[in-house]
Amino acid sequence: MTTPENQKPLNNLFILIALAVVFCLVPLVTQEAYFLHICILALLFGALASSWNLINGYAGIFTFGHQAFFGLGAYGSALMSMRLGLSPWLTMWAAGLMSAALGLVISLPVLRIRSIPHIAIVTLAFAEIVRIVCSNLTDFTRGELGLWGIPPFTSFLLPLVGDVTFDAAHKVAYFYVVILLWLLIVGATYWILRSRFGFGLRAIRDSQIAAESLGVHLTRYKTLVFGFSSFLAGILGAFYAHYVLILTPSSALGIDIMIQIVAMTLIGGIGRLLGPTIGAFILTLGLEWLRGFGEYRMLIYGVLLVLIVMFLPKGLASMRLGFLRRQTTGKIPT
Amino acid sequence: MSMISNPLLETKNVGKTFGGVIALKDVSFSVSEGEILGLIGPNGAGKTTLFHVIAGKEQPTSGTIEFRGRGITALRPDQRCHLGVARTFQIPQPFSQMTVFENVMVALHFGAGVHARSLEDEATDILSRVGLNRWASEESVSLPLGARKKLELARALATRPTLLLLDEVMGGLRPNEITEIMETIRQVRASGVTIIMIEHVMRAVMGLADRIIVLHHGELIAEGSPAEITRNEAVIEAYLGGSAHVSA
Amino acid sequence: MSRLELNRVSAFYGDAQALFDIDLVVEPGEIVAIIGSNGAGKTTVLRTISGLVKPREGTLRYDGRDIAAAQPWSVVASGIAHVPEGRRLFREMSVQENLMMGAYHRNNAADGKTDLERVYTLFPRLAERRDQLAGTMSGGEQQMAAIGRALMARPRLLLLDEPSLGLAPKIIETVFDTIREINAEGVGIILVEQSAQLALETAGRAYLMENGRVVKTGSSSDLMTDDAVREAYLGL
Amino acid sequence: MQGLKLHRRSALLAVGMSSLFLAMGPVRAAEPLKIGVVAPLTGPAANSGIALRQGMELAADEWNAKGGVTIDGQKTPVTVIFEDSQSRPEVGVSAAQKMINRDKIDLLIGEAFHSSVTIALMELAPQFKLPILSGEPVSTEIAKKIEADPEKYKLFWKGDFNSEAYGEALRDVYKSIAASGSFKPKNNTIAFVVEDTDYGRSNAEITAELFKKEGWNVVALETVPLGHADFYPQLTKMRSLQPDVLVSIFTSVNSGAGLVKQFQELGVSALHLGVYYPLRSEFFDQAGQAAEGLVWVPMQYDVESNKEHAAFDKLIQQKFKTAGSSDHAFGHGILNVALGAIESAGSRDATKISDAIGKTNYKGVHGTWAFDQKNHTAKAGPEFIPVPAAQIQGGKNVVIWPEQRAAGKYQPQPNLR
Amino acid sequence: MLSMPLPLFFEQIINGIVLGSMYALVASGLTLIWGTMRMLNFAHGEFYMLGGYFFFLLISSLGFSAALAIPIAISLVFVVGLAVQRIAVHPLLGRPQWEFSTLVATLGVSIFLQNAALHIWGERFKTVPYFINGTIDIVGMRLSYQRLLILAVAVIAMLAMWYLLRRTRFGMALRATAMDRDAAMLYGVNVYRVFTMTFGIAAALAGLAATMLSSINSISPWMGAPLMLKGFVVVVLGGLGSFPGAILGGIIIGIVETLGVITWSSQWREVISFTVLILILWFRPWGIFGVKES
Repeated sequence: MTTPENQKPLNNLFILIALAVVFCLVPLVTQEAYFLHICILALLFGALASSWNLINGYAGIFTFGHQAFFGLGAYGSALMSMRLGLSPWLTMWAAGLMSAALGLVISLPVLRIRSIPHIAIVTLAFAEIVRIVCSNLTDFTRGELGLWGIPPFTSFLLPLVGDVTFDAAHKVAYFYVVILLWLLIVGATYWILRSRFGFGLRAIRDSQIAAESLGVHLTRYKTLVFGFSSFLAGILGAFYAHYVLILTPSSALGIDIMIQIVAMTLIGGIGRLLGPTIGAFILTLGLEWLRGFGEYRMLIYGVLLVLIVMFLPKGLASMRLGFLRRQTTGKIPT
Repeated sequence: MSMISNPLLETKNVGKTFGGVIALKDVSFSVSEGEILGLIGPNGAGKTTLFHVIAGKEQPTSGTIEFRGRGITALRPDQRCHLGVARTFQIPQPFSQMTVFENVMVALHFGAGVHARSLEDEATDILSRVGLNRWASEESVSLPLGARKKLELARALATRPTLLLLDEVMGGLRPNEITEIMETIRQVRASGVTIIMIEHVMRAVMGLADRIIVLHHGELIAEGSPAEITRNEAVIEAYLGGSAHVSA
Repeated sequence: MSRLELNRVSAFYGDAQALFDIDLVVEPGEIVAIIGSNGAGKTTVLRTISGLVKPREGTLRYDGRDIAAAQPWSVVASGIAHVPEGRRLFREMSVQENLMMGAYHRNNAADGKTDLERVYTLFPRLAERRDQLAGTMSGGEQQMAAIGRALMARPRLLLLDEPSLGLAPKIIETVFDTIREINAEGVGIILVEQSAQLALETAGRAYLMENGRVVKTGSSSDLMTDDAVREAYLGL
Repeated sequence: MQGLKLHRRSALLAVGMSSLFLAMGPVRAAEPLKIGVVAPLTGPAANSGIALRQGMELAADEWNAKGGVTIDGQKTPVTVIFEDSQSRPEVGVSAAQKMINRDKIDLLIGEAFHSSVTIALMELAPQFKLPILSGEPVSTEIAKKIEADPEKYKLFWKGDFNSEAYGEALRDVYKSIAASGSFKPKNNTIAFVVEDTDYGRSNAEITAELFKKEGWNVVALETVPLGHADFYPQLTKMRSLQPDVLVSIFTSVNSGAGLVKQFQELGVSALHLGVYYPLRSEFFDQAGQAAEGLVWVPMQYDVESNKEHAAFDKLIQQKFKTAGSSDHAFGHGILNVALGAIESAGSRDATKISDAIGKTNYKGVHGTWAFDQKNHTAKAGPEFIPVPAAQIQGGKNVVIWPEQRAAGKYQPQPNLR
Repeated sequence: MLSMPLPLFFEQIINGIVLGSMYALVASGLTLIWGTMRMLNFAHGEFYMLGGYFFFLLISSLGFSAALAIPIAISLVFVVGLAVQRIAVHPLLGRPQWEFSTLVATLGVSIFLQNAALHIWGERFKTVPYFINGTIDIVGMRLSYQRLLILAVAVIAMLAMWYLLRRTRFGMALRATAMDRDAAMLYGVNVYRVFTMTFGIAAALAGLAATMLSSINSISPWMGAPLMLKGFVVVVLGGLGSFPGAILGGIIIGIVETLGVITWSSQWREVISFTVLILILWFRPWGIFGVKES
């Protein structure tokens, strides 16, 4: 059996800080843009998968439309900074709030449904609606032509360090920002898990009727986690917009983002603090590494997904324990 | 009817049907503060349904429920919990991916209680009261049945209830464990908690309850002290003999 | 050779042990009762025999053959039919389809037709309702259909889990009369019952279970007067 | 004890992570001339991406057969590295950066197909002082971006013309048909059925604007997802709206073939102008008889009457066992533009290469590449990259516009009443 | 919409029904798999894709007639379905997080098959000729024979499925497994075999849809995904696990989409059908024919 989350708070916190420190040291070792870029993507999608893990792994609600909040944050922040001339540092949070509001709206029909596939398909349909609307409102978003001209983050002067510049040439600054965002999201998850809120969420995941009978207001907690998780996804979307500097509905709101999140979370370990991050690194670095296999890259990727599900059912985050776990006798799924 | 001085909970003509099947029919009873009320009846008599209705998991088809003189029929389960109604589940519903300790923490966080001490201390305390401390750091999915039942009790206690609904907490326990739990329940009552218990372990009900009500086919068929109930013909027939007729 | 022999059988649900060292024997043609309070492990014994739960330890022999590792569908083919707790009819199938499912493993339409007539003779009520969806019938009718479905499997050993559950006393009487009739035709029966008296009246021998263990065994008449049974049930 | 074990585990994790970093550390450059290509090699756009790749591979082979490119007076063999963008901008950037940082490429062709990925890749030119040449993207947005900051994008060149070229060609071919007197519009109404990609959308908008300027009304703009092929609902709607001209724009051949067949089945009475999809030879296999009469642009690959194209097609068939297409021709041409520029620069220096690209005058199978200095965009037109219109007559493509290249005259489409 | 002549309006409805009948074929496979195994099969689109390629190869490379190629192609896809279940799904039985892990496993299979097809058959679109050419005009409506044939085949396939499920021994076993897996096992149903066969049948239905549609939609490695997504929407709308639900859901979505095209514009087509889905689920969270969870 895996060690439950609260059993090793120090351990988790230690890993979290150790990882953050290791990340922060990376630019001292190499500033190679390629390497920083894929690390930025890994951390970005690791953080995004972590924000989804809050809903799926901790509250037990399997949504399949997280890309809607990511994309809305991306478009929201990009448009606000372009049209209103506001600093991305500001619009990023405003976009997060927009995503949160949308999250609250979509939580309403989802709250009425309990079965996994229904929630998955409803949220997916919703995300597709958002994508198509975004694609059709060409006057506003330029649709599939792509929204470009998005300002990068505003540069500033940091005492002791000097100028912190954000443009395509300066990935180091982006790298530190994404580390901060990642730390914010995983740290918030860590904190939530130990707080009353987290107890409520995990209780809902494990048994809704018991949670309810012990005083957990189901609707309030589900709505809250939806809103919060969407908020985080929105902020990350905003980062994506001000980093990649070009948005199209299919790249920022497409279903492949969701598939990526699911794969990362499952490979790293659902409902585990660092699972999504580990999964994101494995997949992002792994897919880059597979470039060496040329045209067989995606073939191998598909096989790997199946193998990981089969032999590491609890994800890589539990690898050491997973191998020792004895097989249970039951063979029939329930 | 005996000594209903200050009813804590009162059900009035409660009925419940599931798609045409009658689960409860005109059930009226009340519990006084500080009492232990036993609720017995053969399998399928509607005991658990009655608990669902009291705790808010199911809405009654007819009738009302009053708690401390206030109608609670329209409240959600969590609201009833905050008022002080706690329950256990016949089939334990542990938060399976959480430890035993965390399970209790959920109840402490969300229950009715006002806490003077740290929640952790209180959780430790409750776990030792029900004899679960050695399991505290186990993930609850790996608990044996007995420990799961105790966990149900521990969680319910952690919400600081005024009224505790115990649904077969002794089922599946060993005799010495039953004795332990009986002692715990006595202590709980001594601390001022009113208890309604569904129980098949008769030794426990007879030993603990001040008063017993008997449900059969969704109807209340008898009420009285344990001694009266064991002598009641209708009850014995309902219980021991399958072929006996029930007096209406 | 005994029809069924369980030797020191232990079983688990996940990591939780449900049965501890169960020894149980059924001779051809006899009715054996398993009694005990809720959660004592009675149902798990039946599920282990029919292959739904695989024993982790111990042996399970049927007519001398080891069936501990057998899958449920081959267990029923060897002659053990299980009427599970709560009937578990196929709710959206008609009564007749449910009965035919009982004969599924034999895959012989002609035999099926003969057996169907037999079941309808035994339960005339089912003949009237043959086209009704099983899920829409009353509890008693469902119980009859469940037993009828098991009979369609032509069992030599019938496992009955709480046949009286939720039934009105009149119906219970009918059901138990039928059980005796079936037994009279030479079918061995394991009867799991909450209602001790009913079980002991019907069975020749009985096992009393508590907490996943067999705590007492003997002839029904002995157990009827045994204090352990009264204690287990009434706590007296 | 337990604490210690867990800490060891975290330490292991940390060590593992750092060794992963080291394993991916920088790699030294090798000698041959390296060209990196970012293209969609998986997913639906791979349909074009792979053909572009094959064209480029053929070109590289031809150069290497001659000993390679002359740099600093020395023959240098060429290596072309292809990486998949999965049609996503950030993955395209990963792919490009891998080649820039690891493979130390001297020039990047990217993206070969998608405008959106190209817009992301453009940023790499000033950052890494690397000459970048985009492939087939026609989106005018790219040119606008260059014009907005020419200094920044001085190393970036857009390898294909702007979308306006299609719109203008459509308008002009329509005018020539109308002028010939063989077609008369009733209400001056035009309708569009296009795929929902940057390509479909931008071309439809530009064409619509041009026709509006001529006093026309746009009665419908129907967009369908990439690869969609059931047009009965749209065409039934067209039967009711009765537009004079119907323009269809797809990069996905199956969409075009489906539309053409169903257009014929439902008997919609409109002058049908197609964009892009008939370029691919599969189109004729798929549309068959239904393609008869279709007027389309750009007729850039004509195996039947253009000897040069026929010869090229043979090469492709020999090497890849597949029929050639204009994607093959374009891929072949764009790599020649790149390698030709490096050869004439005679150097790996980015600025020199970029200047040489600007001076390109390369006549390839696909057309003649020359760049507009103002927006670094390949020029369109009969003497540059042509946008000729053809009509399918008797199962063959006959160029009907512009007049200097025309091999035949417009014949009334069979469905017109 | 109202400005449209009435025959054209009905023509549009028929377009919707033809479209919907194909959605129904794909969706009914998904619903069968959900019904018996309680899992979403994300590789379903690839069954459809393989059906298209097998059909194409049989017709073009081996020169088979359509009448012969259709059953062979379907059988081949059936075998692929069996293999996918055995290799990628069966080992996961009894695992925790069953829904989730099967979803990712079938997703892996989907990525694998898509790219395998790209390697084997290349990136070029393939197509097969219509079975029958020509159209017929009835009271102002113009209908194509090919489409009428598609509709007829879909109806026959659905009737055949109905017969299989209701009148055959295997159908009984399948339905029994879907209703109560334990009880089915107790009465001699080898549920593992039922699971495998269900996958095969679902794949065959997708394969049939592919043979019908490949003359219209063309064949490519990527043809499966959009149809699969639509299939999921259809089954959730109709009620997961319900066979009539898949048919009705398919036709509803088909008609809503075609009417959406004439009312507004194609670009809002999916928005309309997805909104219909969300609205219907708001009032009936278990779908039109679905069974309310207890």
